Amino acid sequence: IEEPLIFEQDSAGRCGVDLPEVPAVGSRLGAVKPRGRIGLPGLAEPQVVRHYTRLSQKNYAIDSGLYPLGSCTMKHNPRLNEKMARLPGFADVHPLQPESTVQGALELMAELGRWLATLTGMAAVTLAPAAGAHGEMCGIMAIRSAHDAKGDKGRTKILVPESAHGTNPATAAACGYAVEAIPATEDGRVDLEALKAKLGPDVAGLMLTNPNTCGLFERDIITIAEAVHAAGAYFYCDGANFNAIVGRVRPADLGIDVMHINLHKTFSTPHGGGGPGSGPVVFAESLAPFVPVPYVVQDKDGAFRLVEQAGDGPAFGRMKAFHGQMGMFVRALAYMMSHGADGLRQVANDAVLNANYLLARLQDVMTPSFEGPCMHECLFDDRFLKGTGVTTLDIAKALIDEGFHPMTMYFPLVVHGALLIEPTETESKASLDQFVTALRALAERARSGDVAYFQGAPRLTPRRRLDETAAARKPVLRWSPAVEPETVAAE
Amino acid sequence: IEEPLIFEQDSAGRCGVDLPEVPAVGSRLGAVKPRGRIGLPGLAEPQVVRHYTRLSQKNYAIDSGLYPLGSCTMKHNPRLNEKMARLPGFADVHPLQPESTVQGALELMAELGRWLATLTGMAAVTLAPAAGAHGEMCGIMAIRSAHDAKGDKGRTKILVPESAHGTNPATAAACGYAVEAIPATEDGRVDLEALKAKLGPDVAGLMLTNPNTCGLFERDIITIAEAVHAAGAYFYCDGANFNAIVGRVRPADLGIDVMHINLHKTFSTPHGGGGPGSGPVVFAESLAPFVPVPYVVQDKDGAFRLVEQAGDGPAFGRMKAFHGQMGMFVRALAYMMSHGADGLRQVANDAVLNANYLLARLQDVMTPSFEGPCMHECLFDDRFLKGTGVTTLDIAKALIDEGFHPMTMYFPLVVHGALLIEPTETESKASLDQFVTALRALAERARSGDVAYFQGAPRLTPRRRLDETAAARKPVLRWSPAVEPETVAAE
Amino acid sequence: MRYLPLTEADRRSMLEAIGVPSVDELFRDVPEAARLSGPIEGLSNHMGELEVDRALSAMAGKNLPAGSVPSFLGAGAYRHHIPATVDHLVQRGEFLTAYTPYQPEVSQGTLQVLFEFQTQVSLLTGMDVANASMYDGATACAEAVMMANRVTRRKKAVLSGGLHPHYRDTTTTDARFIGFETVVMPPAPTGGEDLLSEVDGDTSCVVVQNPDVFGHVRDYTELGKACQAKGALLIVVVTEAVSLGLLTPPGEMGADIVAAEGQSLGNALNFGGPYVGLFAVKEKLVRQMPGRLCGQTVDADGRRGFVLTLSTREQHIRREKATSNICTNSGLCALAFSIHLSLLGEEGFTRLAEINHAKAVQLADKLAAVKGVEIVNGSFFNEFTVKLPKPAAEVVEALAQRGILGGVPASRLFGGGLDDLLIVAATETNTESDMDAFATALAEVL
Amino acid sequence: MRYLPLTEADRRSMLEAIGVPSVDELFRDVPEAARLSGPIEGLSNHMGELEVDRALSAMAGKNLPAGSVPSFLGAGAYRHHIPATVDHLVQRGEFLTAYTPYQPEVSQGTLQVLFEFQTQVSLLTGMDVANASMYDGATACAEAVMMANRVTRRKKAVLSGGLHPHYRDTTTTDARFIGFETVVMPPAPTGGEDLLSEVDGDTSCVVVQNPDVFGHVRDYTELGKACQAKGALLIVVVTEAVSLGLLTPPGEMGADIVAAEGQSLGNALNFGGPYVGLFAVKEKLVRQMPGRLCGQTVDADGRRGFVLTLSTREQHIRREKATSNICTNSGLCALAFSIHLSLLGEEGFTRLAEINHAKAVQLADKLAAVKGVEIVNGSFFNEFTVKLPKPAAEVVEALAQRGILGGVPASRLFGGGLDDLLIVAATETNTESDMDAFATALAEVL
Repeated sequence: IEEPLIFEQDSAGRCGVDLPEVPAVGSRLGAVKPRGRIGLPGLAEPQVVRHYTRLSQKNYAIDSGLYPLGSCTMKHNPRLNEKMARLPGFADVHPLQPESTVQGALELMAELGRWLATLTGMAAVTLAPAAGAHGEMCGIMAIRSAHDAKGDKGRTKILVPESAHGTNPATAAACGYAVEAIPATEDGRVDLEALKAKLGPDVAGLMLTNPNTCGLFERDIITIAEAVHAAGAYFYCDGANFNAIVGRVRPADLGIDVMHINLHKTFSTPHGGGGPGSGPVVFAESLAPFVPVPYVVQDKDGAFRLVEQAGDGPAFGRMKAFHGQMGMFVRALAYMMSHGADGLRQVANDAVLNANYLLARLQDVMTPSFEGPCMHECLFDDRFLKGTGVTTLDIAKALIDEGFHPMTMYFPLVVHGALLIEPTETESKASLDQFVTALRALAERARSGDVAYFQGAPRLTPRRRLDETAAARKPVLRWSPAVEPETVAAE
Repeated sequence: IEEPLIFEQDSAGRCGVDLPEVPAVGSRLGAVKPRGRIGLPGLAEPQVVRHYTRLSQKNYAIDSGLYPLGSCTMKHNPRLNEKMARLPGFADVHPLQPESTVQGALELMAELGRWLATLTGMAAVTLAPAAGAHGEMCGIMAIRSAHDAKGDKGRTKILVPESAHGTNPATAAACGYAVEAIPATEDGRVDLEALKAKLGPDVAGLMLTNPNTCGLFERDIITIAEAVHAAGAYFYCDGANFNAIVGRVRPADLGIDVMHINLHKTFSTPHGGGGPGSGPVVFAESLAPFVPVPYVVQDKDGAFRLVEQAGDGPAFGRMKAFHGQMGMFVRALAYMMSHGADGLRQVANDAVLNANYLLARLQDVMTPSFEGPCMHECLFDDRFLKGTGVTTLDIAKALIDEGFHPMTMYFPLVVHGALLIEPTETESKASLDQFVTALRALAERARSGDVAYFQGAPRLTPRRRLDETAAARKPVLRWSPAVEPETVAAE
Repeated sequence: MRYLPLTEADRRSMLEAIGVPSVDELFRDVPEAARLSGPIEGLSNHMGELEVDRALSAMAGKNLPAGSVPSFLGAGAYRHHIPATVDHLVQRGEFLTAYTPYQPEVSQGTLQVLFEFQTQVSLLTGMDVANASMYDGATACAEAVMMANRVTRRKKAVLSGGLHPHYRDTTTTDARFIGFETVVMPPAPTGGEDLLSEVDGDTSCVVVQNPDVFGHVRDYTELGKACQAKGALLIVVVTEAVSLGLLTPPGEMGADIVAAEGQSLGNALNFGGPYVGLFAVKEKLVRQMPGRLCGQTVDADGRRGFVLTLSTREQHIRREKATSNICTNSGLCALAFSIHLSLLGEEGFTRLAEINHAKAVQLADKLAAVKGVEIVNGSFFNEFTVKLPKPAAEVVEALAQRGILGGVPASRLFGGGLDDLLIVAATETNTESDMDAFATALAEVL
Repeated sequence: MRYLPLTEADRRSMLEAIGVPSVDELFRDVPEAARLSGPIEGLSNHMGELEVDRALSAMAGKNLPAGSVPSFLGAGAYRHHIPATVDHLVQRGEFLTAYTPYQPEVSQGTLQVLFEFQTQVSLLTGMDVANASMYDGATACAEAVMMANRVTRRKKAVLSGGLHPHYRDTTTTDARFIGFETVVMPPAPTGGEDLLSEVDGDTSCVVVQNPDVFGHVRDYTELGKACQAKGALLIVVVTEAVSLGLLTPPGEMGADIVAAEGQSLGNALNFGGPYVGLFAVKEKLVRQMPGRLCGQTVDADGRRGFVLTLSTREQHIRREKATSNICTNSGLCALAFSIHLSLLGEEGFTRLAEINHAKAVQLADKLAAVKGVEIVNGSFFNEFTVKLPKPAAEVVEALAQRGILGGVPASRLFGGGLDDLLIVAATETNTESDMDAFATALAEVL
């Protein structure tokens, strides 16, 4: 059954809530005239429940099956975390209540900060950034602040490896830095010599992802850090892949100055179809003075206080309203406490083990881009499809019909037709074996030359391949009552 | 993707909970030896979530679409009710806590009782029965108690119309009564003359459903009640169809002595895939002394008390453990308060209007069994399929492929190949129109002689038609590790 | 009226399609004297969510949630920790708002759950087959007795004095109206009872409970053999399903029928309901069972699938000849039970039982140290009986005023008598400091 | 470790398949000096659900939930009643645990929701197009300014003194690091301000708020025209989305960009986050917009479907040339917003706004009657400012001790200054008795 847009289900005067009569008092709206009809559709509650239930059924999700999106870390989202975040003592607290009435909330923020600092070996934490990319922004701002504090205005460049997430160059550029790309070596790591050659007094910092987006650990990382520091620059680490090493390696021990952490990747806050995220940033001693407001401090008498104004210190100002993504903090802390130090170490172990197992089981039928071991994800390129007429995209879409979400495609850019697979630690061996079986069969089928099968995929989904070009050429970004889309009639 | 049984996903030693170490204390189990391996499967939490999520996706539900099961009243289940039932003050209260700690729970029971008594015009209520059939049992027990109290031991029969739910004769028979069927007239009502002829000093009571299972109101009900009473018998009404008249007609005004109410039908507690139900019973003055324990009374000082022991009065004893289906009481009261007296009246209006609308829109292509107006459901028989080779069952299964749950089939037994359709008041006109369109098209297709299409239906479901005969012939009622079913390999 | 989607315009156009001038006309078969002209008096009109929420929350606020204080109540309902996953999954609309799975093609989810539930119950009880659940443990007990009457064609049931009084009363209520005899043994909180001497050629069954209502752990193996010799069935009742993780299962003791309460797994206390009755029997008795059964079969394409089966036993087919009038089961509670047990698995369930026992042992030791308190039990699982120097009902009230829910007076269950006995339970949810608080308060009020 | 499905046996067989002796071997690329030999010190080990629940519930118990007392806080976050349906639907696994809908064939649910959300936001704001959400209102405001800079190729933003200070600071932080100029007007709690005199040929935009942070309802129509004349964009910020049910929408006042906070619909207070930023623009500015956009298209069979579109603006394609570094949006909060608004519909949303206004009028009248209290506002929607004879921060603390959450001191927002001003909000959740309690307590503490 097709589900129409909610606007197409309108019945005037119908309403999904019962509100009391408006108290008869005068208006104090001033000179502004009350607005006219808005155009919102009227539905009763049963229709609304059904609409969203049906829409949800058109989604794939972790709860439905394996979601091997490389670099996205789609792991199990425990319901305990949802329950905790909904405790009235967390969910029903206003951000501007007097501090005396929110001591537990501040304690939770302090405790989350302590876990993050301990796990990374870092000196300071900010919980303010709303998402990973926002955390990157925060980190680069701190680097800039540190250089500014030293009066060092000549540093105009940020170095970024070619394999980096798009957010890295976008962040550096947004902060006014020129972005210089560092090439990769044949084994998928940063080219140390090329890096050294670029380092100089005009470089503010290096942004590096480790494990990198090829799923590989940067072996030379300590040497890299030393070189960066020797050049007077700071070392930013993109923490997107922290899941691979959490509990086993402390980024501070690698010489990293600042790193953001995606709570939804490593600490299992739900992705929610695209957010909300949360991107705390941890800082080594070198950058600790440059933590933005707000942050929590504890008085000698044990009471927690919130520092909300930057004042005259080196800390820079606010990055968003209020104090951060509190709901995500509760979930992440519940996850950390559930695993503990021992469990988080096991998380890294199992994430890496699962990825290497896939690499081992697939390497004879697909083409691994680099030699293993990999970390939490394994990267293939499309050499195994050469001459078959089947593309990386085709493989991904055909995988959908096998009951799996596709892997990440065409990223990282350093290999051709990339297929980046991240199983995460919450998949069972049985689930991986099913996935291997499906993927091996598809590889086999591709070699057999059944191009039409692939190009027609997916077939078992609510929609078949969608025309993204048409969507971009003449964008239809909202429903309008006047122009009924032609295709509706065709349904 | 096929979902294996949970037992087929076992991995020894895996566990979906983390429990602390067992405190080291001695055993006081006595002489009993601790048991050996039970055979439960080990899964981690992510696997359990996925298992049940996937299973749920194989179900149709009210939240998915129209569920026009006649006589079952599949209406919208508000989530407010779920939220209320989960308040710790209701959900986390032990039934045997001291009365002083459960005054709110007892108040809720008293308030629910007051609503039910007021809506039915009755004098007394018991909330104890666990479900509708249990309520029937309770009602018949009260009738028996009343005759016993008068020393009238000669009444050995209960009269039940042919169109009754199976629970009616089953209940009467379970209570040791002989069941005598009353035939129906051509217009689908109880044959008054036949009834009168059967009434006599050997009749303990009449069990009647009104509106009856043909979806019709028993026009002669007051005359019937008078005749029953004149014969010294009691009049039991099956309240399954109360939804049709709630807020518009008080059963007490029809001369009814006792009636059960299915909270899940009229008051929207969720069906839950087959329960739990709740079947309060209301009693007229005539039977009020015979209410079973436990029940709530209010002291003069306003405190609520629970009477838990039958003692020496006419009230008979306990029907289940504790005090009834409290969780359902909260949901039902939330529903009643949300609608109020005015809204419940509208419920009846809209339920009846929706059913008559379907009757009007379908009567030219299908064959209504009786003349309208109907009440909350409309009944068709299979005359419109005569000669097509298509059966009532075929129509129902084909309807599944159109995205609808089938109607009730082959019930009531008084017409041939019955199709009993109950839309309920929570369906929109748009939804009814879609349903009409689908059903008209199927009727058309049946007339066109496309028998194969119907016999092959459903095609779009997780399973096609299932072999119920094979299941009953050699029942496999549990999974066993030894005998792997042959069909698993075939998947 | 937020749940009603028809607009006035819809109603008008529908009345037109029907061909009547008003909705009142559709009610013309109702005798005029019984037609109400407006909303029923004495009830409030419709309310918004916020108002309903406020009113019901106010009522809820007048209760003391067991989890908010140290709480030691059992006697047939137990407070266990339920993983958040359970309630999340139970609330999925596809489970919550589905009907009984009579249409198997669109109900494979519910049906597979029931098949798995039946298997789990069979394993726990050590029996061959279980049904898809009953209303609760007490009604399951009564149904078990009636089933024994059918199977043996005898009419007398012998009920142990250790049987939970609510189970006993539910059974005797049925006995009175349905017409069979019951021999009810007096409660024997401190000792044993001679059930066998009551068994004769008319006896259809002996009903015992393990652990019994006072908490004693019993071995009914010999009783089972003796019953068999006399042609009577042994019915074993279990009110605390968690005990099955540690104790010899009824099936191994020779039970013919097991009737149990499953609330402990997956289901909150809910002030007494809804709960979920477990019902399991030996293979040969299957066709005399009450309640729904889910069975395995194949579909038109030969794939494994599930259906409700053996429904010829049931009322909707067999009407007055049905094995029981039971129609609904406790489906959603059975689902919760099943999910919780799936999370626990073999290792978790066994460990949970061990923890429960250990907690009770700890509590017994602490209470025994209170002056004037005597532990009655020689053996127990997670519940035991203490003898007090004062009426237990008074003590419990005094403890409640100190913020302790300190157990169930035996007199409340038995309706008088046994005044000095208090039945006390401990589960994994009780901390050591809870227990200390209880012991301290108890010393104060005695 | 309940979330980890691998057993030791699995691990062994997988290591064998990989061909390494131990999992440590897989970490061989990590410099030896940085490899930890065991669990990190200073943190607890794994815990069961019951223990985690206890620990976090204890923390939650140290907070005073706004709903448990009369509460009148606003200033950018508002306590509204959220229907139970919203949270139920948001928690469905298919929404909660899905990723960004990059694979449209298996994400039509999320995509259609976003398309509907974009339409709803467009309608509410009176703008042509909206995106699929931003982090929150404050970051949306900063992004709006940066977008204005791009569109106009100018580098100076004029910020009204009535702009919420957090929004102002978020924007000036970006200004400092990203490199543009901001002119920040001083707060004018009692009167107007002359924004236009600051607009010159370098000015990319003027940022105003409606109602402003002190609660004043403004008409920016003239300002919009003047900006247009000078080639600057008018950015209108809205922190209380419910006000859009009653006030002239920014689009009708000539706004080029609207940046708003959507928390009021569907989202709990959550101590400040996550919330949902709304971002809407005029048609011609679409390709300069930050954030995700969902567009309509057709599939291979010609059926209507939805995809993320115009992603060439975004960082994952355009990298350092992206319009913003924003990557995630606030999808789940947008879903909650959208469901709540769908339940309300035209009639409910308008009525809700009317009730909010009426409640605030009632509250203003009650507070004005308290000796020493002066209402600053000539106009307001559901929030206004009062002048007190004492520092507002002290008054708020004294009220909290009386169990009243009595508003937000202006000094807290502005970091000093405006000490005698208290910003007070009322919504549909405030009863008349709440308001009376507030007025009484206020009289006591003054």
